[in-house]
Amino acid sequence: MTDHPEDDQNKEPPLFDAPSLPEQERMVEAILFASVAPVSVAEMNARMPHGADGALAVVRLRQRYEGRGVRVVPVGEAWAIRTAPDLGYLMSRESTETRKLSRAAIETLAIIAYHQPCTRAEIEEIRGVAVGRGTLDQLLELEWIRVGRRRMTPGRPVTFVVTQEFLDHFGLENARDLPGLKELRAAGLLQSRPLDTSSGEGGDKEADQSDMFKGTDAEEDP
Amino acid sequence: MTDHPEDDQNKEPPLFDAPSLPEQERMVEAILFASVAPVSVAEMNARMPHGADGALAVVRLRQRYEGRGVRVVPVGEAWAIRTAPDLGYLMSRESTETRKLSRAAIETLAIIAYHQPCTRAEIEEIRGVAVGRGTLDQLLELEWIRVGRRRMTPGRPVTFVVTQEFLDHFGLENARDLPGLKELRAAGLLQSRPLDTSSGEGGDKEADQSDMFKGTDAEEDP
Amino acid sequence: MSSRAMAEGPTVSAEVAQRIAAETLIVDVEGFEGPLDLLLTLARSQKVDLRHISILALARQYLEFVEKARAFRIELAADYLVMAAWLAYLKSRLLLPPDPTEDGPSGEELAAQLAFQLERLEAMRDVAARLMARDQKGRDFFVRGVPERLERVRKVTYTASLMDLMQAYARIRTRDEFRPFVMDRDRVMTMEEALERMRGLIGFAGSWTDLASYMPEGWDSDPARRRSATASHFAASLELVKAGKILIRQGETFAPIEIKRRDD
Repeated sequence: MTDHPEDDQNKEPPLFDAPSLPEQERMVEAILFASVAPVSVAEMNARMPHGADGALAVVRLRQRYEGRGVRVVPVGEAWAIRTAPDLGYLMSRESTETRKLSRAAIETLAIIAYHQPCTRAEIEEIRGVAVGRGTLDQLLELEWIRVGRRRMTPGRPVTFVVTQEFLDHFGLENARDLPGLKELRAAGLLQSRPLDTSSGEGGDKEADQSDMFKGTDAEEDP
Repeated sequence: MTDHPEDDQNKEPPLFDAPSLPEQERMVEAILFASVAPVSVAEMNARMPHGADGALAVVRLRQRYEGRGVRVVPVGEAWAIRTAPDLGYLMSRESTETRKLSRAAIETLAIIAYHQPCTRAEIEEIRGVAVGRGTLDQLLELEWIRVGRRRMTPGRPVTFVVTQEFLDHFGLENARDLPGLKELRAAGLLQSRPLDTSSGEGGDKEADQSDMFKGTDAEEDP
Repeated sequence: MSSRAMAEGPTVSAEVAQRIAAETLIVDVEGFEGPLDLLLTLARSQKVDLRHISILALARQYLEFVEKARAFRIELAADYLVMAAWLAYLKSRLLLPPDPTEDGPSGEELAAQLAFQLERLEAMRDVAARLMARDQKGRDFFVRGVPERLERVRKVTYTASLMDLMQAYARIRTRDEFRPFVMDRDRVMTMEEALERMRGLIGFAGSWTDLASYMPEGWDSDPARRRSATASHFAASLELVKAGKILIRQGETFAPIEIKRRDD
């Protein structure tokens, strides 16, 4: 028996002689690697050439793998190769996916941006539908809105305001930079006007909007 | 070679520093052991902590496994662990019964491998007989060939190229390692025409030969 | 030039060997993968390097083979016959002095091309065999028996552009301007409201009274409100008539509608 497992002349042991121990270690290594289930020592011996000692070889192999990325571990009466427990995190891969904000979320965000500070009830009144808790949570999580002061009205509802993060993301210096309805219309974003005969009121409406809700919330103004 | 590569002062690297090289080697070891398909360096890097260099770690790992029962082998742009071929006899119960390929399929595969990218008409010209659809289907199903770019010639025929699975199956590092490729090229046998021995343009031949069929397909070259 | 020299003299024994070979070939003509395959097999019987093969002799071998196949009444596929015709032509080109008026490749060039094709086919067969003799995955070397599943952890980040934001706001405000389907509560009086009012007032209507006088205060100046109130009070009156509480009458078209308590 030799101490040089890699020496080629030892790979061809004389007929009927047991392979060298390093060679047996190689064999067990290959068997454990390729096997779909843990392998018992009996099975190793059955598969290796006559005279090989699987029990000894697998213990040596186990020592060789100590501290490595994979380990030779006993599983009941059998043996298997397993990933080192501290490297389990390598078996998952994070992928980030960028999705467009949902319609509900972007509308809610737009209302807060244009009307801040703004309570949930006010958002619902403007959107005409209930605002799901998830929608606000999502915007809070994105750090595009935050909770502002409570409104001094019955129930003291919380208000929402947009954040610096929001301004950075949308490239705005402050929320007042957002174009008003007139500008939106001029930009073609409000093309579909209804056939409203009372169009004379349009001008007033826009003026109202910029101040909407402000009356109840004077303390927010600087 | 130490059995405890991670036992050094680098075990607790500062935050955001790349892991030590021995630690990276362990990581690549775990990743390759866990995968049946070859893993690209890009994939390794994506899964390892920021700053890790999979390309370097895998080369070190390959050296570590030299002469062992399993080997770290390059497969195209990727890496895989495979059992040493001399131990194949131990794995009889793991071996999968491969469908016997027809002579036509084997020849067609060889022609695609040595002439890729290669059209069906070119395969037929070399074999002097029509290529049955089933032959190509069988090779496509085995994932040994795939459809490459269309040739920019009349009819824009599809070309076939060999795959990573082909390289993996036949233990080839890349398509340039095909047995006898150099000799065939030197003998002018990868061209569509015999070498013009009377013209004495010996110097140009080598350049011409690597371009079998390519003359009509300049845009295939990167 | 060597091909023509070699064409003259295959030895007798070689010729006999060829014949024997050809006869055994006929038996399994089905086994050939086309005429080029057959030619390659015949060429091998010349027992020379393919580079030095006699194309003339090969053409003769092939034509003999085709003749024999016919004699044995073996059906040959069309491409075998096409090849035979081409080889007969090639043979004549090789044997006759070149015709200077004829264009295209010379007989020698055609022969060289054929020899090249045979050599290339043989080369491909050779490397195909070498390829298949390599260690193969799943037969000689093996992959990991228990691969670990790679978990894909998907992290989602959301994004929106300023344009999205403005469009969303515009959408909400535009929706506001489309009010026709929304009931404007402060301009509408429902029949239930009118009925409620009239039930309380009807007790005082002992004589015929104009329905218009029942209009609530403040609902007569705004035309929209007046229309709504008139309609709801008229509908409420009809309900009360139906219930037998009041009488209703109108002198002529567009005359005032009058109501009176019904005293039974």
